Amino acid sequence: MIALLGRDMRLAVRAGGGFGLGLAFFLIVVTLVPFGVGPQSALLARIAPGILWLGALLACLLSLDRIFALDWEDGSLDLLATSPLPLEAAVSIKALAHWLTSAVPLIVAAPLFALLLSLPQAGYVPLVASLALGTPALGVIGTFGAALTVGLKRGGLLLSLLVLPLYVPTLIFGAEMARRGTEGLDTTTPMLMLAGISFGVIAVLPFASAAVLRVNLR
Amino acid sequence: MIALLGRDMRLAVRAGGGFGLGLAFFLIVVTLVPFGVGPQSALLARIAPGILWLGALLACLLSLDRIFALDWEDGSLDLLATSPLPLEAAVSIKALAHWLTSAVPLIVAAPLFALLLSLPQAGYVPLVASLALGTPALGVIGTFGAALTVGLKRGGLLLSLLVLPLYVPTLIFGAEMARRGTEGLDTTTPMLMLAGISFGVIAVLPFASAAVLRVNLR
Amino acid sequence: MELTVRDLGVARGGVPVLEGVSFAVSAGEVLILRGPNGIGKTTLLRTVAGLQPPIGGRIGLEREAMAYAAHADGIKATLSVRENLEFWADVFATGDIGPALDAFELDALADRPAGGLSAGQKRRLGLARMVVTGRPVWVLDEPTVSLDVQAVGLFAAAVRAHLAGGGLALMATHIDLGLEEARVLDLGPYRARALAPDDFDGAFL
Amino acid sequence: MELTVRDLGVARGGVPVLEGVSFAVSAGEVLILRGPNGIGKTTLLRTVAGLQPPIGGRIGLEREAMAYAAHADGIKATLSVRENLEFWADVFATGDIGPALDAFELDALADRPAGGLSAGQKRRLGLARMVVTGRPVWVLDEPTVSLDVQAVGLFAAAVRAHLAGGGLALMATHIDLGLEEARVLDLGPYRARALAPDDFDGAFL
Amino acid sequence: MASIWRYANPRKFIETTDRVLPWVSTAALAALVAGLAWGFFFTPDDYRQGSTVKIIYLHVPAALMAINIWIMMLVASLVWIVRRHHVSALAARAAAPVGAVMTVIALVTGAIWGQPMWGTWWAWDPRLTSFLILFLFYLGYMALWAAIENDDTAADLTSVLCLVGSVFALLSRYAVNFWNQGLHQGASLSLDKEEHVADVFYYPLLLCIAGFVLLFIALVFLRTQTEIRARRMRALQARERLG
Amino acid sequence: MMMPELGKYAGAVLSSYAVAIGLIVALIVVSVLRARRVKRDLEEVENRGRGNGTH
Ligand code: HEM
Ligand SMILES: Nc1ncnc2c1ncn2[C@@H]1O[C@H](COP(=O)(O)OP(=O)(O)OP(=O)(O)O)[C@@H](O)[C@H]1O
Ligand SMILES: Nc1ncnc2c1ncn2[C@@H]1O[C@H](COP(=O)(O)OP(=O)(O)OP(=O)(O)O)[C@@H](O)[C@H]1O
Ligand SMILES: [Mg+2]
Ligand SMILES: [Mg+2]
Repeated sequence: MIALLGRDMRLAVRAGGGFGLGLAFFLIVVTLVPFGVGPQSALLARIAPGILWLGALLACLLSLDRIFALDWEDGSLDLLATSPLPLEAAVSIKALAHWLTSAVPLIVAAPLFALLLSLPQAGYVPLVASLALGTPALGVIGTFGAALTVGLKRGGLLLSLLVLPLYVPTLIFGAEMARRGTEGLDTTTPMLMLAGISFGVIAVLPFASAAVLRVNLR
Repeated sequence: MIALLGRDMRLAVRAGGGFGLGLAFFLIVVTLVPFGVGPQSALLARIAPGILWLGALLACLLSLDRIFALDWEDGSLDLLATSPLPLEAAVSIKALAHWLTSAVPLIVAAPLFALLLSLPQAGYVPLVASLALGTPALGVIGTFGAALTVGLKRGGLLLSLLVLPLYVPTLIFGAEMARRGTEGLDTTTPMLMLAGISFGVIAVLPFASAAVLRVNLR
Repeated sequence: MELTVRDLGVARGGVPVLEGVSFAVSAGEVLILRGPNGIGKTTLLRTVAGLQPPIGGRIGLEREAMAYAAHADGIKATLSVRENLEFWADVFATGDIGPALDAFELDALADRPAGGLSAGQKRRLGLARMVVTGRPVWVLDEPTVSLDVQAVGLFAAAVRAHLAGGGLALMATHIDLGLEEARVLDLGPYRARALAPDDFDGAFL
Repeated sequence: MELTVRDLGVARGGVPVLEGVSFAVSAGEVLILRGPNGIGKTTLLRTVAGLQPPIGGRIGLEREAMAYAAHADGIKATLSVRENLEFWADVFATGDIGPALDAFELDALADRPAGGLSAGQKRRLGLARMVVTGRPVWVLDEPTVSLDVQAVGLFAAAVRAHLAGGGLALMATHIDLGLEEARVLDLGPYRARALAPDDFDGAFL
Repeated sequence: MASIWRYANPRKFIETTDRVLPWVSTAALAALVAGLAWGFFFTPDDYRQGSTVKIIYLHVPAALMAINIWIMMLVASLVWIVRRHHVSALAARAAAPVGAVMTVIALVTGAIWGQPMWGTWWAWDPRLTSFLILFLFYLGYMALWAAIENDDTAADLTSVLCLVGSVFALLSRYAVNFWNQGLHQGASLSLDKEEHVADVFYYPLLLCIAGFVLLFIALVFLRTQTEIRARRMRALQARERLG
Repeated sequence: MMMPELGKYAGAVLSSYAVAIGLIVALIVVSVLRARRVKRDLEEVENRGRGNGTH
């Protein structure tokens, strides 16, 4: 298990800078928004929590197909499936590695990006908290999507299509929690929902992912 | 040349629905924005041109790595490079195929999405016109980025990082043209700039892309 | 330890390709599957290794006993040869990769990134993985593709060592591996018959 | 038509692997390159085919005369066998794919998606592409990997037909191809020497 | 008399820079310390900006360097493309992180300055925005270098990227000006050229700029040497493995 | 030298000096350390090449 985690992290770091790149993508999405929407900081501040959540979601999404596709292409997945490691564990570990390499850097850097979008001071803590609570769900759901599409040649777009609707509840509660926090309102309900989604998903989805993966392998 | 165009289009359509998926991704991004930002239509209308442009840009971006990566992995690119087709032509045709399969459906469907974001009526024509003028540039620039990163295992995120700053001028003028059109202002300057960028880029970048591709193949 | 396969039927892409295959391989034996391209050797081996369900018959050994090597080697280009092997040694909890490196003369290449290996060197790494699994049944699909004569010799020696240690091996190949003691099974007679055209339900199997 | 290679040096990943290779192949001839894994056969063939620049020496034929077949076949899984071949026929402006299908007995498979072929069937498709290019010089890297005995015979026949039509072929292989008339060149003696440690500028080659 | 391309020989380059490096670095440190100390301790406050005017001694030189280093990389890339001198490609590689750090310094000091002056850390003012884009270019350039294993391939690809990127950076600069025109007057809040040219601020500023330039030269010499050695080491190790 | 009176902007001025100087020093330190390490490693590799006569 630790071997797999170590290998995946190492691969992510070596394959042209795993950590930095998700971050860079997030930075770029956040930078592009004002170009599209206009530079007025009042407007930006209003949409900031939503855009930050969207940016994190997209940065996460873009790296999803790495989770299994490479292992599929070079045959490692067949070999892993015939190894002593239960596929459920392998799937969970791959989700964890993905979260560590793509989401954690985002969470750490989120305040900086919030600055660029002129998010009010009060919003920083709820934003980071909501990301920390919500991104594990994004990772696990994304792993499920990646397992579903692994056999397909360049399933990237299909993967996005399948996963994005599954992301909707997480996004709604996450952005809501960040927005309420920013406006000084009570964040308990969205926070509880977010935590509920994350834990539920972590407990259940790996089994579905492993089952789906087995089907795709045969 | 026509053979390559035909093949690439056919591959895009067969590989799990090239046309539909770019569109679907666009749809989903546009749908997620209200979840992130909140449902007030005045706010949405204000950010609509920018978000639509951003959505088109991201949908285009997501499919960029298809342009060369598949041909690289299965060895076709080596074979193409030793074929009678000049690499410059091959690159241009691949950019064209990418544009036809990923941007054209977006342009056609853009008014529908504009409706979802409550864009005022006046904005429809400028929006579609700006997309039609600007997306060719996005395609050609993206092809350059794809050629740069083709050798790298799963260069997807690096590709985004390299390409997005190159997209800035196109995005600015495109979104500006759409916004000005919506507000009933004069759109001549951004339109000319957009057309200028597109034509300049189409005339020059394929040579750079072909050169870069040759370096990557050796 | 014996691998017995009874009346096995296998399908690929929903189409039956082989039917009624039976054989037994006991400890210390090698069985080589032969047959023209497309007869279904790869499909059969994947089924035996537990990667896909059979459409009939049974395989008398649980999949935990088997180590499978496919057409593709599952090598990570950015990891070094050593890191690649160590990963599998960890997964199979066998620890030491020294013997595997020795068996395929990979010591000199151990610290090279695996992406920079030639086709035959990659293949050697793929085969070294089998040694590292420590499992008794080797299921090998065209193991000597791209190997030079000397490396084929290394492979034969590794197989013999595996057999001597009480293991057994099942492999598909078109070329001569220098394993004279191996039994050979020709798959030709087991090709699945085309379906009777009015067997409507059968077409859903 | 003659392929003359004079004093060629080739490098992979910035490291010279072969130096001073010279040979000539004239129309109607086959030259087989041999050498242990990793000596640089693939690298040499890629250089001859014009995919990478040589680090020394010269190749006496422009790359437009050459058709190259690599370890990978460049097959599109979602296109049918026929569509795959027709694409290359269009690119090389040669038109008819009938002879290529015949030469490798692909007619029965012509309308199958190429992704559903077995390893050997894929390889046959990859080789059929060479017939379709219509180019006089075939540069082949381990052409018979995964082929069964009968398919190797088809390949030998296709090469002979190519030679009879005034073509020539250069190929690397480890196994016997049944081409008795072929000349063989062992690459062993041309292995690049390690650099003199004082040659500072040389390390920038 | 040999031409300047002589110095494009790696060995010659190392020998020459080894000789000048001590002098350049000493001069750089001296100028920097003197300039910053002069600016920090011995200049008066501005009547409108108060003591924040002291930030200028970091902000302006860093901003200048950020742009000029990119230009230097562009020139070096062109030299590599045209004449294929390895040292110039490696010099471009060596300069990029310095440029990126300069861009960060300009951005951070600007942001800190903006808080008291404009009441905000960040505004989408054209100048600030184009700096952010420049930073992205630096990031992409360095990431591309890092991602490619073969040094010559990397040199070729990054050079083309630098070329294409420069054109687009110019274009973005124009685009950004256009985009923010009439919407947000952030730029008008910054000082007019005439105002800060007051001599009290001007001379220490010049000294600081000189210090930054010298520091850059010293760093690029040192880092280019490192890149040359690292490249040679990789080549030697690769051949060693060939045996 | 005595500390100049920075007034209400002391935080801004001091922090920008701290950040900028910190970044510059870090850059210098990283460059020098890497230069030393690479130089030493290269010498080792060169000596190894001469020593056991692989050439
Ligand atoms: C993140 C924020 C900022 C960035 C990225 C930034 C960037 C730049 C750039 C690129 C220059 C141009 C250097 C030149 O062309 O000569 C510059 C100069 C300058 N900046 Fe900033 N700036 C920022 C914030 C500020 C703030 C808040 C102030 C003060 C209120 C300021 C005051 C100046 C001054 C006085 C100059 C010299 C002006 C001149 O040469 O005309 N900057 N800055
Ligand atoms: N998706 C599919 N649908 C239908 N038939 C398929 C599909 N995939 C493979 N086949 C066919 O199944 C048969 C068995 O393939 P398999 O790969 O097992 O053959 P093989 O004996 O390993 O051949 P080789 O020696 O060439 O490797 C082949 O005839 C192949 O064409
Ligand atoms: N990026 C790289 N850096 C250093 N050496 C490399 C790199 N890529 C390949 N090599 C080495 O170059 C040599 C030549 O490889 P090549 O693929 O040409 O061998 P080959 O003769 O085709 O071998 P095979 O018979 O196994 O296919 C090998 O020793 C290989 O390890
Ligand atoms: Mg097979
Ligand atoms: Mg080879």
